[in-house]
Amino acid sequence: MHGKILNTSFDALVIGGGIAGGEAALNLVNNGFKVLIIEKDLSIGGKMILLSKVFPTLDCSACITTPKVSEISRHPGITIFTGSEVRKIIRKAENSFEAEVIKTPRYVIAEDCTGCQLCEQACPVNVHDQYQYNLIGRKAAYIPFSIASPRVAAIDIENCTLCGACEKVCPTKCIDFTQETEEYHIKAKTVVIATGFNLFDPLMMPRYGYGLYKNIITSMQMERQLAPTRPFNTILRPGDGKVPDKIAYVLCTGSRDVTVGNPICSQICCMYSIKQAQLLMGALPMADVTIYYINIRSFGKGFEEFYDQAKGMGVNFIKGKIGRISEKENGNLIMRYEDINENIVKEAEHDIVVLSVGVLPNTDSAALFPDGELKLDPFNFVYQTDPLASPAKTSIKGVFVAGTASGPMDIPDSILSAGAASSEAMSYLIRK
Amino acid sequence: MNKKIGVYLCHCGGNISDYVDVEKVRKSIENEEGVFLAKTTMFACGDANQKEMVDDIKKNELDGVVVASCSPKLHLMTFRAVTERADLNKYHYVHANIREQASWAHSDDKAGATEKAIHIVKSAIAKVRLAESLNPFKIPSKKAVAIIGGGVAGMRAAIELSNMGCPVTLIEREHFIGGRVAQWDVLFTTNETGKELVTKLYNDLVKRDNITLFTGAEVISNKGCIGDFKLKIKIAPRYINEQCNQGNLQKAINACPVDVPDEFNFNITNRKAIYHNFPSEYPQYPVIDIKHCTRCGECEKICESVDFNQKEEIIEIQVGSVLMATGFDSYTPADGEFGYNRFDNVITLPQFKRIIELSDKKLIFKGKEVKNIAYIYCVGSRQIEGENKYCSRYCCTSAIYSAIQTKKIFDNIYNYHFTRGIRTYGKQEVLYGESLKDGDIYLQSYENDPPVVFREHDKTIVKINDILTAKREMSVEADLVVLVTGMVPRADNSVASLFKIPKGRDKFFNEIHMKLRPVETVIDGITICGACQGPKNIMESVNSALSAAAKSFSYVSKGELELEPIIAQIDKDLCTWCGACIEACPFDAIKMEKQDTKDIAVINNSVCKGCGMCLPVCPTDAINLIAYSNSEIESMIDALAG
Amino acid sequence: MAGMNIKSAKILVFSTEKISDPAIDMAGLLKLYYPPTVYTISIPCSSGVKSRWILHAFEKGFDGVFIAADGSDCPYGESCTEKTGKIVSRTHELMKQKNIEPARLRMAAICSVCSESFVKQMKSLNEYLLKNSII
Amino acid sequence: MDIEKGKTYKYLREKREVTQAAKDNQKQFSKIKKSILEALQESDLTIEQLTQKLNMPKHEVVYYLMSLVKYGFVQTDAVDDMDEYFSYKLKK
Repeated sequence: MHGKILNTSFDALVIGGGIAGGEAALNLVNNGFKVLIIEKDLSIGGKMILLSKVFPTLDCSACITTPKVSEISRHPGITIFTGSEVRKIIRKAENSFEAEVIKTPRYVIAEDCTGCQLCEQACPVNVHDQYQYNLIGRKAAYIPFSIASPRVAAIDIENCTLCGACEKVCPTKCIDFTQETEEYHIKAKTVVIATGFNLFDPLMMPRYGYGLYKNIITSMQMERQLAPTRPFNTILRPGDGKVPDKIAYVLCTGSRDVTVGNPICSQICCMYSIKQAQLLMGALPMADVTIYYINIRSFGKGFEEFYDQAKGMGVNFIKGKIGRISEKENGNLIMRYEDINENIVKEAEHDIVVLSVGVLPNTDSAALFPDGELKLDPFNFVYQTDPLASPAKTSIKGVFVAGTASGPMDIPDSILSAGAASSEAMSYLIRK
Repeated sequence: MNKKIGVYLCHCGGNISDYVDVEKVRKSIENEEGVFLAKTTMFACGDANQKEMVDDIKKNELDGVVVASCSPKLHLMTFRAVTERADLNKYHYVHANIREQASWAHSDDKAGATEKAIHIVKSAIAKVRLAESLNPFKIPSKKAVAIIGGGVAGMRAAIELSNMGCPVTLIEREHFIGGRVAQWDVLFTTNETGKELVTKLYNDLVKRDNITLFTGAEVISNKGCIGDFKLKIKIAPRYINEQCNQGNLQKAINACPVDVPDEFNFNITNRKAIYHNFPSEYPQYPVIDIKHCTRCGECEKICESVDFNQKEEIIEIQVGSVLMATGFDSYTPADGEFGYNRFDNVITLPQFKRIIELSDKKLIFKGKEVKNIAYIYCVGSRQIEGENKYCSRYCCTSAIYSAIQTKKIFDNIYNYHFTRGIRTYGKQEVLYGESLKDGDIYLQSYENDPPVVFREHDKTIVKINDILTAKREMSVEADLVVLVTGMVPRADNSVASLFKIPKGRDKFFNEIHMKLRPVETVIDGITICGACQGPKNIMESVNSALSAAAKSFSYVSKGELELEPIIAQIDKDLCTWCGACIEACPFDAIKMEKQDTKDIAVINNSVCKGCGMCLPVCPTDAINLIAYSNSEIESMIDALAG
Repeated sequence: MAGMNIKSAKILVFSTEKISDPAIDMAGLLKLYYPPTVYTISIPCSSGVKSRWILHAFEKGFDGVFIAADGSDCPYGESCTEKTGKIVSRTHELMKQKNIEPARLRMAAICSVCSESFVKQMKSLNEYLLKNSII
Repeated sequence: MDIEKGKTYKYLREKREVTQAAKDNQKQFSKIKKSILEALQESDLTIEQLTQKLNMPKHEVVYYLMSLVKYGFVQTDAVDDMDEYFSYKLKK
């Protein structure tokens, strides 16, 4: 392993290149501060860049994210490390943090790659495409997705057979298997944690049968099916390629549920499900969409109106708790649920069931600092020490939190939270 | 004139191409005069396409660029930046909006939408053919920000701007600072009281010499624009000297014979004409409510600090940016709405919160001990009949938290919640769980069948058809009915009209774009935050306040701003000097000047705002607006008509 | 134009960048449909529209012209409503001289959220133009 | 060490063992790809028909077939009368 000391020291180290980290970085750099973004993934833009359209305005997510992402990646005051992780950060003194960063090899010289995709065509390996949430495959030599930034190939070394086919076709000879993991030592004056969230894994709820029944998908899988860079080019059941007709949503999958260890509400699932329902009615005019809910939480600006709009379009809302889901021979799913309005147990048949999975903390952030320095709240999100007066403050002076690292929230709230974090970071830097 | 124009037509990931036949548009315009290349792209704003545009412009030496995509409000700046990166003056870029004004507006008529898109792109090409290089003006920007509203959001933004080294004028309409939060007792999540939070912020605020605070102050006029707003502020007198002796003042308050409803306690108690809301309130000396003062002179006799000679003051300030944090009003139920103003034990949630704070040991209302409390949710929000369709976001949590507090403080309390579905989003959910565990009863009404409050003998009954028990009709006899009222926009929002801040469908202030530019308004230099923009809890308000502070700071931090060089120009030969343009100009940007043999009108470039009001009044058509000249507009009309 | 199925009148809208454009954009966002033969030219302020532009539009074959005025929301001052009104009355005179039916030029204040009112105006002008067989 | 550009995979081969799972996965994909393309060579097929022909679970057919659509080998053809199932054909 190479240990590189990156001599330039930065004003701010932003951990996470999603929409919150990006927004914080832009605010900082536009006021003259030098920023380093560390992104675990191969491209920046986080989960937002993978979404279809966003509630309640229904503008396309990529159209909002991509210009921000390209502004971030182009700005001379921002340095970005993708495919990199912070191993640890030590607070040395006021205005002085030292971080160890591990950069895993991409096996591609990023500056030389033109994104021509010839390597992708040549690669004989096919593995599940994580950016399409496993609905289809991708190659071991691949560009993450068409609007990725940087739009540069990478080699998935775990699945690569080292056949050399990609290297042979690469016109710029930018594939380089001699790359090794690099370690950087970085200095920064302040840190912004924007490590985002994880999605609940419905395999934890066997009674729903996710994984077992192929026509049960997660909301993120449906999101991909609705996005412009979608896997099937239309909406299909992954179990047999049928165009679905009767679509069901199960809200609160993995949220408000102590049995899976997550008692809190995820704040976004009601709205993204209502949004998907509206998009589905647009894409499949004959489809019949039912949302099974406990409470509809359309609380933000324009949300209640958006919910009303969905009802007006004919989306069915059933106040009901799902007991279990079973599969018929034709791949259809039988939902057994307690209809709360009528207080009886009912059954309903659907073609496809979408589990509206909740928001879980990304626990990576706790490990960034030496033992216990960065405090977490009871739900394992980053603890806000002064949530009412200074929501971005954490238990470490000079370290601020932005976006869903501190709790579930939607995109506007993430952006405002990032604004707050960058604002506090700027004050911290200016005041000394 | 023979321009080499590049045209990029965006699919917008289906937003456009689902309704507009983008390829057909491309074919229809590729042979237009001057068009050198015409391409379609999935995302024009994407990084890859931007790179390609830069390469295209450089390689082919393009000197005109059109992107047909979404509204220029979103991406005009993005693509101007692209041309600049390719060393092409950004005014050689013209934006064509074929999403909001074609694909989306006419998704019911694909052929019509496509036809319209073709015309829109052609007119953009017509305009770019005539485009000329321009350089932006630089104007000085006063490094100072005015914050309107001294609630938690305004105070917090002031502190942050002060931290960044930016002078702040904080203007509060009331005589005391702290806004709504000062009225609340214990707050959810931190268990500090509203007073403590406000005190904490105030103590920090007054330490700083770059913050000027005015209370009892209102902005009465606004002239100027971004970089240089000139505000007139009217400051009402307190009629009490600042160096007052607290001891005698309290006696003076006691001596005041006036008795008026106390708004701070939402009129559940009365106060004197000389008053403060609570003893430690800021500023820490009382005020005389001159509207209700009878000038009896009792207070003056007791206290030398009372001074009826104080006069209203008007001062002027100059700032580069204005941050609006004017907050909300609590919804006031209509007479008879769930028994409000009909039955004396029906009150609002804010009144209830004041009662809890003012009660001691026993919860007493109008002389009677309260045991059964019925909470009716969504009063003034999510209205079935009324105008307020929105959810007020904070009230479920606030009501449940108050209910829990009530049980903690007083004995024998039974809480009945008449809800329309509880919305304790996020971590607030644990509170709902706690309340259920506490034994609170939750009932839920059907969407169009709200609960009913009525009197039977001397008892107040709340009745509901309850979803949760499958349509069972349930009744509760309540000692107190608490209407969980939502947030509404300020009734008196005269300050907003001074600044022309646009409002949304919900009548709250509207941001430019909820996700891209969440604290900016269409009026340059004016930012918004807190609940004046829509219902928010304290944390959310403060997050937006800090974001707005950063944004306002960015307008003033560099001391100068770049302005668009779009100004009026006068054709000397055509001008015969009549003075009509001077009269039309709202900014005094035009002067008469002697030149050679005749008098002509001359534009002062740094004062002209480019509105174009002088254009149509000129009898000899001697005035043109840069980038909107006769030839440009008329060639666009030709293209649209074709 | 015989044989062509004309469904809607060709209308030119002078809109303004800060006030009426957002409303027209929002009409699209909310899918409040209006005739696709409505075209906009966006300028800074509705008080800056020249009569010659309007006449030019009629000459070139537009059936109607609509000024989406800033009204009292104008960022350049309160005189806007009155000034835009004067433009319209002046232009009406010129139209009469040229034998163009003055009712083909209309104006209304369209605030930045007046999407519905914009669409109503477009539908009503379109109906008027079709009914009075201007086209 | 001197490593020839364009042949750096040889360098890594010496340093790194390719897992059996990765090798198996590649072989399996090649086999399935071949069989799907051969089946479509004869005629356009629906997923149902492909499933019977290849004796593979339906969801795997969807996964592999749609991957081949992405890679440009196969294209989506007409949908049936019920608007439910598409048929698929080779891309020319």
